[in-house]
Amino acid sequence: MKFSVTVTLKKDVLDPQGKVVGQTLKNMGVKNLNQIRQGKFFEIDLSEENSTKGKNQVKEMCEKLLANQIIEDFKIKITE
Amino acid sequence: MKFSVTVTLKKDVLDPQGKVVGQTLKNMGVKNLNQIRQGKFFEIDLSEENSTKGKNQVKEMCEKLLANQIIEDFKIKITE
Amino acid sequence: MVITKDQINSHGLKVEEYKKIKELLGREANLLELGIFSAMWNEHCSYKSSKIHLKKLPTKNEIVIQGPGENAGVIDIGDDDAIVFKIESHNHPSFIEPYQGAATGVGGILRDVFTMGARPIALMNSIHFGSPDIKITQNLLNGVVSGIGGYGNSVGIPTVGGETKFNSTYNENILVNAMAIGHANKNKIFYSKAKGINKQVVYVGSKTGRDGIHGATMASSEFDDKSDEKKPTVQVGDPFTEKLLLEACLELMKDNSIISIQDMGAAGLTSSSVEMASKGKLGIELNLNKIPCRERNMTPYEMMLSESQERMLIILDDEKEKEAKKIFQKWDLDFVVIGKTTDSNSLVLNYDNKIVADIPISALSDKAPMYDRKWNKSKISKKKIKIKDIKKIRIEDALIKILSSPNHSNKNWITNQYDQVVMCDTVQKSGGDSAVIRIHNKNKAIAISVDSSANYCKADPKTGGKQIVCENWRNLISVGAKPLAITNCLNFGNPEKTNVMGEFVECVEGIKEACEFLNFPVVSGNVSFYNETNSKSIFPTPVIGGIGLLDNLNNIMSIKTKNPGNLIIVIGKTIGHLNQSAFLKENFSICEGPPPEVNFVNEKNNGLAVLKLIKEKIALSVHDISSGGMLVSLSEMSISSGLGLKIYKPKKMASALEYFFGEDQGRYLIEISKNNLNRIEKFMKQNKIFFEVVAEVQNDIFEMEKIFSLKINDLHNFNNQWYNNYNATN
Amino acid sequence: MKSSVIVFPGSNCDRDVAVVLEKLQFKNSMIWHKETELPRSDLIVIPGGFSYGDYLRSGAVAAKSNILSEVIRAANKGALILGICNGFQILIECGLLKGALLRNSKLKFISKDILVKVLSNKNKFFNKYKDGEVLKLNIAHNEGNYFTDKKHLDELEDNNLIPLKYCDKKGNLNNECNPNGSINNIAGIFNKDKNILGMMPHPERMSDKFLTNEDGLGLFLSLMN
Ligand SMILES: Nc1ncnc2c1ncn2[C@@H]1O[C@H](COP(=O)(O)OP(=O)(O)O)[C@@H](O)[C@H]1O
Ligand SMILES: [Mg+2]
Repeated sequence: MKFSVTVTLKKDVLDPQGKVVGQTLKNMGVKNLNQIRQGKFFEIDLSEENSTKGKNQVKEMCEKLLANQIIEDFKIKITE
Repeated sequence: MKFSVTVTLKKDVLDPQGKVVGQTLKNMGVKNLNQIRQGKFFEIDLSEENSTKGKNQVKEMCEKLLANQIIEDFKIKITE
Repeated sequence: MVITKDQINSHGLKVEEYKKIKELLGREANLLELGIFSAMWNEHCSYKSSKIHLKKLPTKNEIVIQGPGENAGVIDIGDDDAIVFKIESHNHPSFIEPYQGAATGVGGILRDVFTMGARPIALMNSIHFGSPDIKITQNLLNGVVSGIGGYGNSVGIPTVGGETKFNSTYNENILVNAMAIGHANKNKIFYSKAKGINKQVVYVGSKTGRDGIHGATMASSEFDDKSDEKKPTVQVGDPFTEKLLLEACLELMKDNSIISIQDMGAAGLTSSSVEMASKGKLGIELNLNKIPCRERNMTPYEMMLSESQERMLIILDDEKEKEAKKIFQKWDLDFVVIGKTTDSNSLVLNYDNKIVADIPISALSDKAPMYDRKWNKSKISKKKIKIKDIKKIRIEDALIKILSSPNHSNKNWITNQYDQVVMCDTVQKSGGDSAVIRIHNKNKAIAISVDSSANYCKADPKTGGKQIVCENWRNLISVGAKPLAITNCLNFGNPEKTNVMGEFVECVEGIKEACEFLNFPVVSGNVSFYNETNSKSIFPTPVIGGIGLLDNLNNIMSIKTKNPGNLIIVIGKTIGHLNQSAFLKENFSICEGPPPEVNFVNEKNNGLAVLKLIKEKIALSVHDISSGGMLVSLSEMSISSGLGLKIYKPKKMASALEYFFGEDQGRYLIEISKNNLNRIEKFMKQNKIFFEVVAEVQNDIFEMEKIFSLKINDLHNFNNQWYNNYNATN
Repeated sequence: MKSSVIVFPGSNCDRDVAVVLEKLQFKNSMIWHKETELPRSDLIVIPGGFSYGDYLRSGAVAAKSNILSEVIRAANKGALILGICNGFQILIECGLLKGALLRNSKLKFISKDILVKVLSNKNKFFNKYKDGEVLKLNIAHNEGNYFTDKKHLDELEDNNLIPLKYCDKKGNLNNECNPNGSINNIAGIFNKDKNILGMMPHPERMSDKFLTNEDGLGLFLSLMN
């Protein structure tokens, strides 16, 4: 079973990458950009047929390693 | 209109980060992990009501800045 | 199966070359074998166009332990200490993917150095970009600089200097040359020569993926059906694994289990195994099923030609496997016995219990083609530019223009992205004439400088070749080091063109003459041909990386002026050669005529005199005069210390521009205290060296009596703006 | 004084710290991350470098290693813990210190000499310095942009838990002298009990007069007090 995980900085945490990328895009002429925030993306392939079990396992991975919950939120999706 | 973009390394391109993260997860006891690959994620908020136009604009951002097409692929989704 | 002409071409081989392959094999080659031949016979591995000329370079003297031919050169710096160093190009990959190209270039050169048993202690680089005005330059600059830093910083080796140049000749073909310097015990150097039959061949490091597989795979028919999937990919560097590999190798090298060791560089497994066997006059047999692969279903062709990074091949002595394996496991690295040495004198590859390739080693090495390519003597323009032929310009305006030009601007923007001090032995960072790195735990140090002068080499390849060696020698002397030996990276266009080949031959001749005269041997190097786009070749760009020795660190010298009231003298005669100067180029866009002449006798005399003055503590600061001439060098001294200068008006004001901006060779600026002037006069007379007093150190103001006056702060700003402004505008 | 320097795969300032400790006659041991036991140490140093390549988030993977649980145990017993650069990042990731170290605001690796002001010398780490003393130290990092929430920031400020801030020559704190965007110019922080210090600048790089200065040496000397 395959999962995709996105990890993003919490709203009130400064996002230096997004800020610089946003500024660069504006300099490149993108005038209608309101905001861009950058995060991480993971594709995870597990040997697990049960989607609830799999999702719980991925959740645990996020909590323990993939995301730093003090500053980051994560979202999990089943892709395959 | 809001978009989400995922940028991932092309298949066959070495993903040193994914490698280390995968190994760490295994060391932490995740036995059924087949693969994990790490990529980037962007949330983009544009002042644009037309979805085709918006998507094209985001595509251009990806091509010009957000993704390095020599080693990366990208996917765009409309989220709001 | 018969190899087609298309397959031959797509492997970069000529039809005649394939004929020779058939003769050597006594049969048709299969596709895997063709791939192996193409990898070994290409210019990069075989040096087929350059070999006969490189042979002319002086490569030996009393301090050379290992000259060209091994992974890196080795020199003796006394007390059992050896310095291992080499420079290498990664031009093409860096143009395609600047970050990864530059990063893997650094990784590759580091492996060349630590395979020989040396702990890397410093990194240097020479990077050449196209005109800053074209769009891609900024992107390339950013990518290359962060790639170099990203790799070196992470491995924990200080990047301590280099050079950065812009010239439209590199618009579509940038140069990225990386140099690594290591320290070893001179009795514990490791070589790539295999010894003994039936010894285990061990693969260590990262897994093999489809990285950078020869572009030829695309075109060769076998892959046509799945060509999308088999696209050759860019190599991605993993500095973390490199660090582990470095530590693991050095740990294994503490005992005597390694017979020979070779990194997998260009042409990966193929060239490493062939080189080890060929040097040992042995055969080698590999079982490809044992190769640690990153992807499923990799073919023997892919395994043999993959350029995945951070891998090594080791030939182990008997019964050492267990201990060795333990070390690599400790560092979480693959360690697999993949074959053995044999007495067959052939490279034999097994896959799925079948022999899939069987090639005599000599066919891949000694019998590879070698060419004495046709070449033309370069035409050297005699045209002299006279100062009266150009528009009037004020001295200070000309100076400011040069100081704030991309090529002469301060490089802090770059060097602030490199960790220059990790390992805590960096005595002098970049910004001076050479970097100085202490030998750990000792009171001695090495000096390192990297130099090139493409404009000079284009105008007159032979003189240019001489000049860079001399400039490098000067840069080493200026920090108080005795120049010992060099490495070189020869970046040229297409050698099949007679004028390019001519530039190459003449540059090499110039380098040779200078090295011979200065007893400054070449101990390693690299040739990069085919630097051209749309059949336009780059200017000939040989890059010299030199090493000098400070046997007593207390004699270290810098360009920083010390005290108001001191005098600045110039050693060496100033004639005022303006052709090919930064003055004409930056102010008038003129790039014509011959480069300044090089006089070996003066060069050597002047240099040795400077060294003596440094040792005797008479010289208080030293800076050689190079691109930009005397006034630019004077300002660099001032900017570096924050102290001003009162510069004396030249005797003949009519030729002030020539005097201050001429690029005559063999000159140094030296700060002395006034009361030593008599002593200096005597010393110079005895040694038949020309010198004159040109300035006096003072506070705050950089001025020439009655001509101009600038605040040091302003001078500093002129010199420090360009990079920030350039990179602020995305 | 007994010290231990923890070595992770990818650490690269381990030797640099050890050299200084040994120069000052600490009885130092290098501890490989796979070890499950830590020798009794008065001081534990987590050195700079790129543990695990800095992949995922710097310090995140190292924070999961065997030895870290031992470090945490020792910390709770009051041992002095010094995390420099990557070591600071690791202390944050394992929870011994609070907050986060984000990418530098200009997204570039920064390596240069900077100035920091000593804001609190009544503790084990800075007692050899004068209050308000300005030190020249070296930084070299990609992620040194310290961030924390308002509540914690107040706590840090109110309890003298910020011993080091980036400053200018005169000791002023402003944006221009903040190299990486750190909130309130923070260059280093303590835990509540001030036995754990995390700092981005490298004191070990400024402990040899011949190379630069000895502005960093005072920290190691303080620890001996
Ligand atoms: N790419 C680079 N990396 C590191 N240091 C650099 C780089 N480019 C230039 N420098 C440093 O800037 C200084 C000036 O360079 P350059 O003008 O080429 O010196 P020189 O004329 O003495 O050879 C040198 O100290 C050099 O080490
Ligand atoms: Mg110089």
